[in-house]
Amino acid sequence: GNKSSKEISKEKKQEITYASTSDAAGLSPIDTNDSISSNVTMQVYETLFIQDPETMEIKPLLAESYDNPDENTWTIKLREGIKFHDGTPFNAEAVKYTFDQLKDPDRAAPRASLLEPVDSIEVKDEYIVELKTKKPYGPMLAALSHTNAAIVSPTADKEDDINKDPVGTGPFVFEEWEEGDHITLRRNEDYWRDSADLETVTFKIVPEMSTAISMLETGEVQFIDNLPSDLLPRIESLNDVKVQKSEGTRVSFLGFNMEEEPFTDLKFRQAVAYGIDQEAYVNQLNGLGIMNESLIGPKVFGYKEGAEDVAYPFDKEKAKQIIEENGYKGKKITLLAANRDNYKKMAEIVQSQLTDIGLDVKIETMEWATFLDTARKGNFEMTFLGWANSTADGSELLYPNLHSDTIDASNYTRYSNPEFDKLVEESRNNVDQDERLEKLNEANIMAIKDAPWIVMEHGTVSAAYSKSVDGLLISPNGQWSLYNVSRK
Amino acid sequence: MKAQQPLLETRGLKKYYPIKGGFLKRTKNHVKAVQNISLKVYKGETLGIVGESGCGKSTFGRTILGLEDLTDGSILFRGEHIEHLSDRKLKKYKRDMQMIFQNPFASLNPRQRIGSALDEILVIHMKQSKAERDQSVKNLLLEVGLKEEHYHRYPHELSGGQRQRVGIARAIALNPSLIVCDEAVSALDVSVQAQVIKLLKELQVAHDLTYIFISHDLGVVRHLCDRVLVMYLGSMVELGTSDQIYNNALHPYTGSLLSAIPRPVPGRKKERIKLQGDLPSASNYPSGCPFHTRCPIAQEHCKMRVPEWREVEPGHFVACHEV
Amino acid sequence: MEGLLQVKNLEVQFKTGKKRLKAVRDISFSVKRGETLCIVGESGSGKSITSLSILGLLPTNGEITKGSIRLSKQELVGLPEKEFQKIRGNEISMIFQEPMTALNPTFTIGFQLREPLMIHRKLSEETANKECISLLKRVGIPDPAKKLKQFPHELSGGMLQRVMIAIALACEPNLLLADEPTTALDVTIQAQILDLIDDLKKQMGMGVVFVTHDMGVVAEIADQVMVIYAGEIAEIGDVDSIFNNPQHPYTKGLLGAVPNVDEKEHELNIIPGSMPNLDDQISGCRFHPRCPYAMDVCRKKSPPAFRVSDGRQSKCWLQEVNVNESATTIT
Amino acid sequence: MISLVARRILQLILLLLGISFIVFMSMYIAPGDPATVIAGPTASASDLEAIRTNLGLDKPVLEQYFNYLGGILHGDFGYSYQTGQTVTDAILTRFPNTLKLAIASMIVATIIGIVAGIISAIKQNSWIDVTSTTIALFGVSIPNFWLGAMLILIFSVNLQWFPVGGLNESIFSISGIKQLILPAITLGTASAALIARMSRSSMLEIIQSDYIRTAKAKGVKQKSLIWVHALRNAMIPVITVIGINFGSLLGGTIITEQVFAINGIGRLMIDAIASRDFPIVQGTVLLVAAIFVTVNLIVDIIYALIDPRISYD
Amino acid sequence: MQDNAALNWKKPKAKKKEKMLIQTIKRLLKNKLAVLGLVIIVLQVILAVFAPVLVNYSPYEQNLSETQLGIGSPEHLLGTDNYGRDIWSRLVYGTRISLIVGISSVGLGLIGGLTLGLLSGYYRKLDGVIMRIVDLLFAFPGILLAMLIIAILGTSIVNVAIAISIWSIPGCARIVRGSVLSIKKQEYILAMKSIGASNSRIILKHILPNCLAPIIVFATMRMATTILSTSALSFLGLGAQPPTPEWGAMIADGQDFMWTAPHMSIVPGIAIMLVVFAFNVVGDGLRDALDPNMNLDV
Ligand SMILES: Nc1ncnc2c1ncn2[C@@H]1O[C@H](COP(=O)(O)OP(=O)(O)OP(=O)(O)O)[C@@H](O)[C@H]1O
Ligand SMILES: Nc1ncnc2c1ncn2[C@@H]1O[C@H](COP(=O)(O)OP(=O)(O)OP(=O)(O)O)[C@@H](O)[C@H]1O
Ligand SMILES: [Mg+2]
Ligand SMILES: [Mg+2]
Repeated sequence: GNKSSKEISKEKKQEITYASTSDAAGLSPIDTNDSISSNVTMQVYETLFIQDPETMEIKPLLAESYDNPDENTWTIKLREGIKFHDGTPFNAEAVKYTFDQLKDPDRAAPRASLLEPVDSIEVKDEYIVELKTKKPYGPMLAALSHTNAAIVSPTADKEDDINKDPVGTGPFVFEEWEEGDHITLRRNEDYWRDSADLETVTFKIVPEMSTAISMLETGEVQFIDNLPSDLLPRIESLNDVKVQKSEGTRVSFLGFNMEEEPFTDLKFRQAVAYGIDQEAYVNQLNGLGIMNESLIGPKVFGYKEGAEDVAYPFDKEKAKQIIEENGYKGKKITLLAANRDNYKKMAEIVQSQLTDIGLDVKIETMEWATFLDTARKGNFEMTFLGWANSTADGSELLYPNLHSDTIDASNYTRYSNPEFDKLVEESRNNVDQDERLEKLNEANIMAIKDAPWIVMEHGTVSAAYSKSVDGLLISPNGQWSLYNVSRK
Repeated sequence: MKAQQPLLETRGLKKYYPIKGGFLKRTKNHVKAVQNISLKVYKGETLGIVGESGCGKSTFGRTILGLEDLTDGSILFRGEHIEHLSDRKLKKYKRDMQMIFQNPFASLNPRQRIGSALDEILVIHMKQSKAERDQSVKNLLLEVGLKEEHYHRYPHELSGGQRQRVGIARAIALNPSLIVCDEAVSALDVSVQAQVIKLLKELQVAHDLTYIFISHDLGVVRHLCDRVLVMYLGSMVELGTSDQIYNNALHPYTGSLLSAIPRPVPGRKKERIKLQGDLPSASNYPSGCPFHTRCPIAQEHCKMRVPEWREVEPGHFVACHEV
Repeated sequence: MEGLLQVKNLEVQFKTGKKRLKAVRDISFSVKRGETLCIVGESGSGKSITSLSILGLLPTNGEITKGSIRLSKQELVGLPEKEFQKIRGNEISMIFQEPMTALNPTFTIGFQLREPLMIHRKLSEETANKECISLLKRVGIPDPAKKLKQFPHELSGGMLQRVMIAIALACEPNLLLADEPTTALDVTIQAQILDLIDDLKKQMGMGVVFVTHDMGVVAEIADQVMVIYAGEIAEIGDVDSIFNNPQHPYTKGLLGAVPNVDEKEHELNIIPGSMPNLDDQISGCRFHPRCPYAMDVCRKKSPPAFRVSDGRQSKCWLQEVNVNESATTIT
Repeated sequence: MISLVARRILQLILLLLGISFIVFMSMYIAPGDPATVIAGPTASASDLEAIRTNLGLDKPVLEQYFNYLGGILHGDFGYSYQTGQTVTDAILTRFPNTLKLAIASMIVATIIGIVAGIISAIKQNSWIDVTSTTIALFGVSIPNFWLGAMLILIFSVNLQWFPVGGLNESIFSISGIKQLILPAITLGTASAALIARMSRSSMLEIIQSDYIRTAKAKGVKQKSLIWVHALRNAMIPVITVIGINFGSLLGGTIITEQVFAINGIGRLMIDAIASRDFPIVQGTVLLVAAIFVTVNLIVDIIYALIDPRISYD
Repeated sequence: MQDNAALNWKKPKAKKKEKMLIQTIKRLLKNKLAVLGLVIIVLQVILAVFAPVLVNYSPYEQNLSETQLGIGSPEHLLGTDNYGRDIWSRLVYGTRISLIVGISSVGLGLIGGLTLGLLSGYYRKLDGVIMRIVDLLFAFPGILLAMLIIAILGTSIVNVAIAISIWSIPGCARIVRGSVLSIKKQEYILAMKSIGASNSRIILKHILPNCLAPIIVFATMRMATTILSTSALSFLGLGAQPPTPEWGAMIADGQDFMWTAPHMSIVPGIAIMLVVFAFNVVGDGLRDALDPNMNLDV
């Protein structure tokens, strides 16, 4: 319904400035992996499929339809008559080129894992492409709707650096990038759907959130997201600013090093789980976090209501009792926390709560790069981690974080449970979404009981924007498209 | 007196200061602060050194005490070469040669009490107990005419004369045989100066001291010194007993110096021998006789040849072509 | 000869901490045109403070607490700063002791010499420059045009002192104050400077107040001599009688302490002890602790200034004994 | 003077060599791995390996270092690990902003500092002196982010006199100058305080000097006594402080750049350090070091200009 | 007899020395600002020492239902922070750490700076090398240096002090070198050489005490930077680890609440300002009181 809003907003200049806390790493979906970059690439490129921001249902975008002739084959029919910004036609060749690049070890694409199960990509027809997998790959559609699987113009990529000068099929055309300062996009007048309302989009880099808020207040920017909970009261007090919060797919948790004493002992983990009052923590977030002890969150595929009931709810007395009965009283533990996001806050609260149940907990904070290195090597006892699940698929949470294959990589807690592994594999190697849901739920419940993690919160996605901004919708993975946005 | 071995002897002593400059700070030129000084100082005598300011008197004094590395030449103390001794070996001789400085205020550490300043010398050189040292310091203070109460004073709490007495006490603390007095009384006003001169004389007798007395006050030198060396631009110009110098000055420079002294007798204006211009700078050292640029009797050949150091009468030396 | 400077009963005090110290006590003297008054005395006796009070340049903690200073007819004590600025460098000039520190190291000789001309005589920079050249010639500086562009550190001490004199003489002052202008220089240069001041004094008919503690210098240039001791006048009179017939024991001591160049065996006279500090409480005559002739009265009562002869005074009880009835106390 | 410059350039090259080596080694020793940061928490071991090979991080350190030096000889300072931009480009786009900021704040600090210092020296122990000393002391103890945020709150948000952030307009335009004012004050406050204290003590010493007395004796008026005769001498020690401070200002722009959303070297460096973007870190450190040395060279030249006693030949 | 004399000699000395110390103190006490500063420092020390007695709450005790109470709340005089911890308790306990970190790192920096400055000022041969090292330290980014220290020594409050102290070294070294160069030319140094004093004696006993004045000013000004630096380092995880109360960290934590609960950063901010103020005025006073040439008659 963008036509009608265009009429209304005649007098308002159709521009928007978004304050981004840091610069994009690059503007090529193949070569980047961070959310800041994808905020921009989302507007310039398009994926074959897209997740509906409200229902999380996966719908075709550049694809018209798909078909599974067998479990290992995905035949995708593409939309016709679409052109990249540089005039290159969008077709099966472009898709094959993009996916081959994504998988090419020489290119070392950071998100190569998305298509890792894909064995071959074949052009069947000008507008039909066929993907073959070694094993059935359940989250295929989720993967194809991931921003890093967006389709790039092969000519542009071959001739130029699309990381600097992106060329996609999206509603906005890249105009300028002054590194470290801002990125400007312009409306794509030849867009294959109706053109967007916004003529100009600016991503302005404002590293300090409180500065961004001041700028929102003075009108220097119109839109910020990822609101920090501590600053929320200030944002909410501003006139002419709307705040949007909704449940997201991100999960933050306290992870134990499953190879270290005493965390090898389920009793101990249970005691800690009983000892932590997540509610008290979540209450500090001013509504920017949801309390639910299930690993797979409510907005993620694989969650079944009631999964959280098997978790160990806050019960200080029980926790104390277990600690004392098992001789853990006064046990010295170091709690590692990265100096980022809400981890320090979690650490302070958890430290205090665990002290209450008779443990001697010291906090050790670290800067992010050091933290990553340390945590990856397993040099910690317990620590806070988070997982922003951009595909909103449960197996994309459980496999990289808890499957034993990924120990020494993304499985920082080094959880290893063959039964669990099997369930996760079954959920991945299956294209029947209902069966997948069952398997994921089973795995989820198993992990909750086993407690390698204690969930601290499920994130919310949030944004604050000027009241003149209309049609902005943040999807549960925190991403947003400006296609439907207008100023009024 | 002349027959005995000299206490101190310098042979062809030279001290040049490099003038650095240019890229990489290479030495460009030299200030010839001391030029070729050969001199004998005998036990018990007072040798005066006079000359305009900047003529190298202090540099000479500092060099013989080993406070500056010499450029060339040798220094003999009691007949032994000491010019290339290491610091440690020199320490033994340092006890025997001391210095009294011009500025009694600047030569005392403003944050050190008098007592501790004197005590420190004893700590460095004598292996004595604290009590013994205290006794020595007390004796020293009394000897230079100070009182016990001065032990705890800071330099700024003393008068100029008293400060200079401390300087003297420091110099005699180790019972040296040679003391270089570098303008030791120049900063004092007449009444205090007279007191200090008297003290120096008394100490000389009491301790059998030898003085090298550097000054530009010809009156004081006349009063104190047995022999006088006149220097000009780092070179020796004239040397003789003080009677020879004051009554029978041979070198025109000495003459002009003597004529410039204001006499404390009103109405008696002596005709001064006026010198042209200022001292040439030590770095653009004149050729030939260093004095020729200002000499009232200079001849052509003075510009070319360096005058010889001649003994004109017994013990009276001079460097001038025209004598 | 007309009266130029009249100082009467000058008293200067310093504030240090909570105390007030008298540095100059009841000093009176006068200077006529074309006359040189020498102030002699030990270091710290108040010579500089006396001359600085005339110019109104006492250190910030010092103040004139009594007395009057008149230049021609004008009273200088209590003169507003603005008025004083018109007098300084114009009617009264001063030459300071250390030529090396008395000139600003960061400005050219020309700049510093031009200033009084531009301030007081309102000359343009160009005419001032011409004037500067002739001034420098007058004080015997060779190649003056070049010197104007040079900085103080590029000149020798003797040259600088001449520059100082040129600055002081720039506006042809009526009164020249010279505070130990030759102490930092060696004899040959000192002699040149003294001759120079003497010549200029004669040419311009200035009055000169010359501070020094060198008796040789005094003998050479003074018309009048004022001997001060611990802030007080010990003796004042014409130069011949002071040297040939000193009355005050301190003057005698001072003269006796000067080594004689012409006589090797000359016995130095020693004044025992040292000058009192400003805050020492001394009853009677301030010199009595060091005075060989001290009598009972000296310890009890401070002596008044006794007139010895015309323009000649001595502040000593011996005068009463010597000259008894003929002595008149002057206050 | 030319030889001074030549000598300094030689020293600068040696200094830069030393610094580059130390930076290289410290990046190597310090925990954290650029590949992990680039790949993020998700990456598999083989992903990381690929990235490392790609960046040349799999080679021995010394070899990496000498390759780096070899590159520099050809004017190649490497590429950012994060964005692939050349280091030269990355720095050149940001440097003007930092330079603008540092110079503006130095000007603010110098003017305020010197004027305040001199006034309190002239009116020693008066209420002006006490007030300015107290303000100076508080000036050094206010955290930059706090001051910056307060200035934004008062002058941008409430009074709307200045924009909150950014520094992209030309400094020759009014809006460009407006953008510069608040950050310059934020960054300059601490330096202003330091300069004020230095100027005060230096001035106190100078006004007691003999040559000031001489000037007074010439009848020079109070104003020109202070601002002509004394100022130049009093500035000699102050200039050293300004020089050293300018160096640390360049390093200290980080917080100000963050708070005012200025795209400058400080932020570039800190982001690069955080993401272990070694080539950028190297480049920025070398740049700051070079500027530091250059500024000190300029200080020495200014020295010689205001103090004729100093000559460098 | 000699013994006797020595004894007599000693007596007045002991008395006199004591008097000198008292005199220095008296001189200091004459300076009103310095007295104010001393009072502040003494109060801070009292706070640090008697912290447990002076507070009603543990500085670690959270009360998540009473967060961000403002100043003057009945139970919490200076309010509470975002975890409901009593700010007064944290401030008082924080005195310990902040004072120790401040003083010790300024102290360490002085030791380093003095050593380098004295050596380079005194020995001409070392001058070039040391000054280049100093340039290097000046130009080397502090954050990187801190990271190195973490890498080599690990994270602890002691290492914070070390890291911060290194930042003070180059400035201190330059100042010291400058004074040494001028003191070295003084005649009393030559006098010490002429009596055969060793270089180390000259440096330590005669040069060092005479270059303290500018160092005192530098050190007292440096206190502020130092205490504030701890908050910059907490970004690296170097510094007092939460929930340890430490002023710099308290200010940094309060940053996000500047609009909603400004007291969280203002209170520790004022505490730092007071310390800086106190140390500065005492430093100034001390410099004057120690200067034997100042005629501050008592
Ligand atoms: N350390 C030094 N470096 C360079 N030149 C020096 C140094 N010390 C002295 N000179 C120069 O050496 C010459 C002789 O100096 P010296 O101090 O010995 O003279 P002096 O006769 O003692 O003078 P005064 O009577 O003023 O004390 C002077 O030209 C002086 O500038
Ligand atoms: N600013 C001051 N505060 C306190 N006392 C001072 C001050 N200036 C000078 N005095 C004291 O005043 C007295 C007279 O000093 P003045 O400078 O006049 O002595 P002087 O006769 O000129 O000595 P010199 O021959 O050393 O120059 C001295 O005792 C001195 O200590
Ligand atoms: Mg000398
Ligand atoms: Mg004087």
